[in-house]
Amino acid sequence: MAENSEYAIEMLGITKRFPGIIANDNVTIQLKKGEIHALLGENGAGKSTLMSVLFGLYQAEEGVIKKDGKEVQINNPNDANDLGIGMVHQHFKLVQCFSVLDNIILGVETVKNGFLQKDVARKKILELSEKYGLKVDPDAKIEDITVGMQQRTEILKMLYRDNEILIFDEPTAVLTPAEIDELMQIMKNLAKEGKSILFISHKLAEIMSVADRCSVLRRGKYIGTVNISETNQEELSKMMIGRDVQLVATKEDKTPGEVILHVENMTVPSKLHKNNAVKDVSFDVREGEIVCIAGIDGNGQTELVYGLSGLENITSGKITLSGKDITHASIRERSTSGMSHIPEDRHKHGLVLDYSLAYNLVLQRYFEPEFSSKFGFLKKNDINKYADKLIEQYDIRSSQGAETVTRSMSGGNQQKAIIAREIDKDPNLLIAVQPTRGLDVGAIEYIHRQLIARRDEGHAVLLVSLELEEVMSISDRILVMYEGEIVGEFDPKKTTPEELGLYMAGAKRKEVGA
Amino acid sequence: MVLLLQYTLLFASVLILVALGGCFSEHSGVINLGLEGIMVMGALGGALTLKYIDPSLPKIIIVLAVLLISVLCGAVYSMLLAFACINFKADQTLVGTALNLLAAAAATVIAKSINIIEDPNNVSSTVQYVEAKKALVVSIGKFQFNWFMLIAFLALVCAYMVLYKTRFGLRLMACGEHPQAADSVGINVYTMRWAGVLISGMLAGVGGIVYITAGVSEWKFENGVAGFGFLALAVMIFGQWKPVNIGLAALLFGFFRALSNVYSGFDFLAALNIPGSVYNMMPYIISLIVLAFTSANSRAPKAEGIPYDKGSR
Amino acid sequence: MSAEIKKTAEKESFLAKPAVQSIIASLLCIIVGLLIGYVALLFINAQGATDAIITIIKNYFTYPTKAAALKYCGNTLVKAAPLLMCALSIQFCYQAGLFNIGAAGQYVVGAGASLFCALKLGLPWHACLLAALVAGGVYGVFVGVLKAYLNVNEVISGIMLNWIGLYSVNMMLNCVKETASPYTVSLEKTNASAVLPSLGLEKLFSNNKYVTIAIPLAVIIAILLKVILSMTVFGYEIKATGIAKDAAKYSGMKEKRNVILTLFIGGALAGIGAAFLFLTGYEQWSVTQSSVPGMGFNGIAATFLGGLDPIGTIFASYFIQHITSGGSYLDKNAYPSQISDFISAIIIYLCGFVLFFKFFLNSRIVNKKNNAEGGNK
Amino acid sequence: GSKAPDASATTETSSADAKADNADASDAGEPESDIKVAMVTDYGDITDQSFNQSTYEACQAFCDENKLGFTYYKPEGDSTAERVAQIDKAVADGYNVIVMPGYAFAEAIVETAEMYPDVKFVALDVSEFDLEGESSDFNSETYPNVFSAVYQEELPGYMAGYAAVKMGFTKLGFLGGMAVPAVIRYGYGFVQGADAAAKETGASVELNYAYGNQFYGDADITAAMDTWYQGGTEVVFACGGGIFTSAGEAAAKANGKVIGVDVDQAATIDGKFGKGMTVTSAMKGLKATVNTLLTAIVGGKWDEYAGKISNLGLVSGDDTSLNYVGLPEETTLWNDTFKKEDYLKLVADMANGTIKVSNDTNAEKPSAENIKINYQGNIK
Ligand SMILES: Nc1ncnc2c1ncn2[C@@H]1O[C@H](COP(=O)(O)OP(=O)(O)OP(=O)(O)O)[C@@H](O)[C@H]1O
Ligand SMILES: Nc1ncnc2c1ncn2[C@@H]1O[C@H](COP(=O)(O)OP(=O)(O)OP(=O)(O)O)[C@@H](O)[C@H]1O
Ligand SMILES: [Mg+2]
Ligand SMILES: [Mg+2]
Repeated sequence: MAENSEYAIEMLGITKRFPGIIANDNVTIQLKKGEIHALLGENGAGKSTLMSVLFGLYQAEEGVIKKDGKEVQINNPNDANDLGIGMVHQHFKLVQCFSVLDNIILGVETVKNGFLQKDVARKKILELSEKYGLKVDPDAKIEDITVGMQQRTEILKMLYRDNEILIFDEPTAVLTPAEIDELMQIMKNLAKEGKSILFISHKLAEIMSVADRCSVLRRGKYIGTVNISETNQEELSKMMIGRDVQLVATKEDKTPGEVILHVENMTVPSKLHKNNAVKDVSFDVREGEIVCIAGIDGNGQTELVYGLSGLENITSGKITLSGKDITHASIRERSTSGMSHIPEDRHKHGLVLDYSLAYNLVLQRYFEPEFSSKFGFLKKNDINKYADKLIEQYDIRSSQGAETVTRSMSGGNQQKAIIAREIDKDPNLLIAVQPTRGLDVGAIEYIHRQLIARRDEGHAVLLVSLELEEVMSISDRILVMYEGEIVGEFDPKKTTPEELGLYMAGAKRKEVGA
Repeated sequence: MVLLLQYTLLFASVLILVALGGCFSEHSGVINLGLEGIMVMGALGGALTLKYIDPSLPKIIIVLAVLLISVLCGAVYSMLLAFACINFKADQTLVGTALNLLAAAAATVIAKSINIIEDPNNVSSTVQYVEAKKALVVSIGKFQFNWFMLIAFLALVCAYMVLYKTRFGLRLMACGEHPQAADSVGINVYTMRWAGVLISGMLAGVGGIVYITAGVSEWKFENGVAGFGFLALAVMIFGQWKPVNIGLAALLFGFFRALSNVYSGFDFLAALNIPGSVYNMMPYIISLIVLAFTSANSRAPKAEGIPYDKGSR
Repeated sequence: MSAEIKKTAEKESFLAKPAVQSIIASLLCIIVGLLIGYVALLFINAQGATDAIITIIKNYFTYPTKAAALKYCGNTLVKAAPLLMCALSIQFCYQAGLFNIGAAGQYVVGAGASLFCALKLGLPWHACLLAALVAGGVYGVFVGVLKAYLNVNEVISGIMLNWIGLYSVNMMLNCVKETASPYTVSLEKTNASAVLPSLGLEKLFSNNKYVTIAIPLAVIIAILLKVILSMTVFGYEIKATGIAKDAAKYSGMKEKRNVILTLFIGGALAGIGAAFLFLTGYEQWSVTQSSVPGMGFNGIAATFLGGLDPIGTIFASYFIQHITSGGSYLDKNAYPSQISDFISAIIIYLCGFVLFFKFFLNSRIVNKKNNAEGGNK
Repeated sequence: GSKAPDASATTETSSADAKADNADASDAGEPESDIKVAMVTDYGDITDQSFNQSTYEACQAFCDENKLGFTYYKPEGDSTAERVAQIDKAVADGYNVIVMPGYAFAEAIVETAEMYPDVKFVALDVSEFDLEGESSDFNSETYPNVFSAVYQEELPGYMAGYAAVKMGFTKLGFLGGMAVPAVIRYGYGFVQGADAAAKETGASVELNYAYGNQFYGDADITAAMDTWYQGGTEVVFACGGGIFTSAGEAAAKANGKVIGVDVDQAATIDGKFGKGMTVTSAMKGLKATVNTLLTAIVGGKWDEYAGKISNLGLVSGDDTSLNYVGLPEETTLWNDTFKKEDYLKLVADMANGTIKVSNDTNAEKPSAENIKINYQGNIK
């Protein structure tokens, strides 16, 4: 009696517990055939967990999953695969040293006499890539290609397996605006082909533009499902957070003061290629302004920040911080001279993941007399007290307070911890690199407010962001980077995203006097 | 000259086999520090086979029997590693070290017990196999060809093919690089790691018997395999976890090892009057220097040493 | 809440302490290891097995007189001290994310330096100790520099340097060996001032002349390391560098310097370990040894049995030495002397399961707690 | 295999010191059960195919025959402290005769002999200089309960070297185990013998000289031996435990010859590598000594040995069966240029002092006048 059910997938009453937390509490979502169904929720709301249950990575304690109206058991990714379910994970599951092709065929290889038949696979991949407009080089190594291309690889992985149900867990968090547009188009194409898509994103605009329906989770609980055509961003964010959220940051006008950061003809070599990643760049950041470096990922922003923070040596140029030449200063010196740095990669640089939250909160200050005695002993009590203060002040949520191992905290809260640490140092210059990446709107709102507060207190903020919306809403001045150079300087009030986009893509440039 | 070649190939064969063993294990994500111990166990199995087999059997049968039993012993012993490290997420360095200590002790205890059973007055841990051992070598002129040289070469070719050309190899390496990714495409990481460790056991087991039969016709198991397992590990890292490079590294290392033993046959070397100790140190010093220049971009399998936990991401 | 529930709750929280769990786990390893050893003994010779296992456990208590027992208790301690130092060396580096298999070689050069200073240069014990410290440390620095600046895997360079160290020390000590034997000349006779002082400690051990301040010093060093690792800025940095090199760099720690410094300290610990043995006169160096002394490798075992904790390692080192010494009193006609090595190897193997055991214990506790809470609701 | 070369000599042998008394063991006053013999090994095990093993086998055979309690102890490691520990343990376990093979026991004797005046210590290879240092004034009162036998290994070494060159070999090799005193003495004797013979025959003789640095063979040492044999070496004196395996292995490939050590190894070596490989063996009478001493102890004649250190070598120039060192008369491959008679004459000359052999153990790296020595140090 498997009369054609309206739903491709139904997850009914799913409950999934982790030690100390109910990640999904009786959640129900139903995915119609051929629809794009968005899943929305704060960080840690349980979206990834729910999808992992669907994909067979976790087993739910309670609840049933139905495919085409029939109850199914999904005990592992193989089962999911057999049912035609594919997933693009939040953190890509790609083998870095394999080629695109190897990654795509992994697990479903064609073999003849025990040997891989890569040519057959290559043909199929090129066909798929043609059909859906997913441009990839099958023989490039993952470690050498852009994040966008990696994502296309992930999508091809699903298509290669002829999956009918596609799960995208925060696919846009790591993409450039252009790539996002591209992805949106691809998703629409896929839906048109009859595939059913589950789509997780924190970006309401995206959801509004591609999704047909949206289900909302809050703290593990199912809140409801709405038709996108019948709702708006404000309503969605209210459903998700439980209160009104200010989606666009507001700030008072302010006249910039003294120069805090002065960069002159800075050049930074690249680790990836022979050319310099940053070429002869000069600019200033003043008291009471937020300067934003905009640009498409991979145009030297990362290296620019490495050069400023001392993670990378610069080959030429001069950096001055509050009048002090720090061109050759060590990382520690820069930090103690009043520079704070919210790093791009919070897991690699920002945190010692196996340390407690308290220890991480003093990562930049543990050596100060406040936290260690003359004889080199840590003042544990003071550290804990300080941590408790920051936790309270910045609302960092974790299961065991200051004692929590940071690895077990949610990404949003990890980010909050870093921000708390860096801001509480009271720096003259705060360098924030993509501080809101992957965070929910509530958290973004919070972080934006913090950045603006720094500015309002008369300090300098250098923000590096890939998101035009963010750039436009909080910066006082925008510098666009393209291929290692600053190709334009803008006042956000006097420009449009379209104009910025042209500069970011390298189609236009104007000379900038530093 | 012939001798230098012969012993270079002989030592290289041992190193190739064992290093390839390490290579399979590490590509699956398990660091196998217990190679030394596995060698001892493989050697014990092979030595006992040689001891008890009828030396008048056709040579090929003897060679195959020895090969089979060493493979088996190595594989069985490596299960201890697989079991602890894969299923119970034990620390791989620790278990590897324990296996080395255990093998040295166990092999001696076993060899002694067997000897005592045969002859209560024979309390030695020596296993003798003079007659049967002759089956392992063929003299080609002055050059003594050892069948295991061929086996090592074949192992090298196979390892290359398996790792780079087959489904198994692709999946194995995925488990050592990114087990979560492998898991998410339905590959059973535990099974693949077991396979990797078992293969490493097989190869190291053969390496063990090759080592102890390389020069003599009896072996005293108290002496273990004198650090060869660790050398093989060095060769593996030196060879950047790639079969072809491992082959070359093993040859280089084997060459210096052989040279330190046969240098007196070269008049110009003998004339230099360099102390023997210097020759003995040579292989280590040379590889250290080479490593210093080549390691900058060295990359171990990313996930090696980290127990795979389905839950973590 | 009834008193009973409270009591079980207390018990659980006691069991939930990591230190308690480590101890229970280590004890479990020991018990299971001894059991397996017993089974092996039964296999080899069923009659004497019980006696044999008791002999191993009794070690010096097998001597009939208290005086002799004390004396040989001293011997066990004398050997446990260097073992502890090697274990600490490996552990310290392990905390910093480095597997210092080179401890064996650092031990060797420590022995070489201390004996050379004592026998050839006639220096007093403190100078010899210092020489061992520096030699071991510098030898560790080789590994560190190769690692920090040239990305050479520390396991490999460690193994290579072990051998290089062995041959070099053999050559170096050739000048202070006895004319008619491969041993270095007697420390006591050649340079009594180089023998570590005992401060009267030997009186506690039936005048065992090998009992010196090395033993208490080793324990003190262990405690010191515990303090350094868990309570100081330096420990904080070292561990951060070990767990997250990039984060350490980001926070301004000098991660290269830390790697090198860690290996210096690790090497120094192993070097001192050697001095702790050779400067008692307990052992003479044999310049013809062709394999690296096992002390450094055994340290790996002791560290893990000690739950990667300096204090635990004190007990673990003692225990391993205890059963090793005990094994030498086995009836050699019935059992191969390697059986005690066999038992310690089994115990070390079982240490691998400690993590799982702790996990098991924890999940039991959590389950119980959940059940209890569920019941209360 | 004829493991006990001078077994014939053994049972009835009386050492130089014991010559006067040839009393039978059976009329001993004490009951047999009072005597319990313990052997303590040095750094090797009783399986070293050398010192420890020969001693062990001799003790065990004797004790079995005479129904004496016997066991052996193996120290935990290679140190005086650990050897003392086992001696203490043996005494504590009620053993009153301690047999200790190896010069390494000197210190241990110094530490324990006085402590246990009622225990009889039988040491092998421990010289007075080992005990007392260079300026020894050793006398029978120094250690009244210790007897030590030191062998003049240089003598059989000399005989072997002399024989080899006389037999016509011109390219020799000496492969020592480790450079320990006994091995060094063998080697130095070997060089002197070859040197003397070369002087007589006028042949130009070359001698490769190296230590394996271990008492067992392996691929490395076989490789070195292959180099020797294939480089023209005709005969190698494999001097140390099981190291002959490497020499034999290499010799077999090149039709080379081997000289055995300690006991008549002809059967062992030939059995493994083919008939006629073993030219001769440089032997010393370990078993004889053990038997003599234990017989004396059982027979209540300990006093004749107590407190003494005997230099065991040649006793008689005529009756070789009385000697503690020599070449095997049965299995040596005598030929026209070196007949058994020549050997007997050599022994006589050595016994009467016509031929003097130096036992300088400092000569780890020996030199000679008439032959060319290629010293190669340690192979490993
Ligand atoms: N393996 C795990 N063990 C324990 N707790 C977990 C585990 N995985 C997830 N959690 C917890 O479950 C909750 C939900 O996590 P989930 O990953 O589903 O959140 P999310 O909605 O995807 O968040 P984000 O927007 O940050 O991706 C979190 O509180 C998290 O701490
Ligand atoms: N082993 C674990 N134990 C407890 N919680 C875990 C564990 N692994 C993951 N989590 C939790 O699962 C949640 C989701 O993890 P995920 O890696 O998806 O991070 P995230 O919150 O989405 O971060 P990001 O924003 O960087 O993507 C996090 O809240 C994290 O705390
Ligand atoms: Mg998520
Ligand atoms: Mg996220």
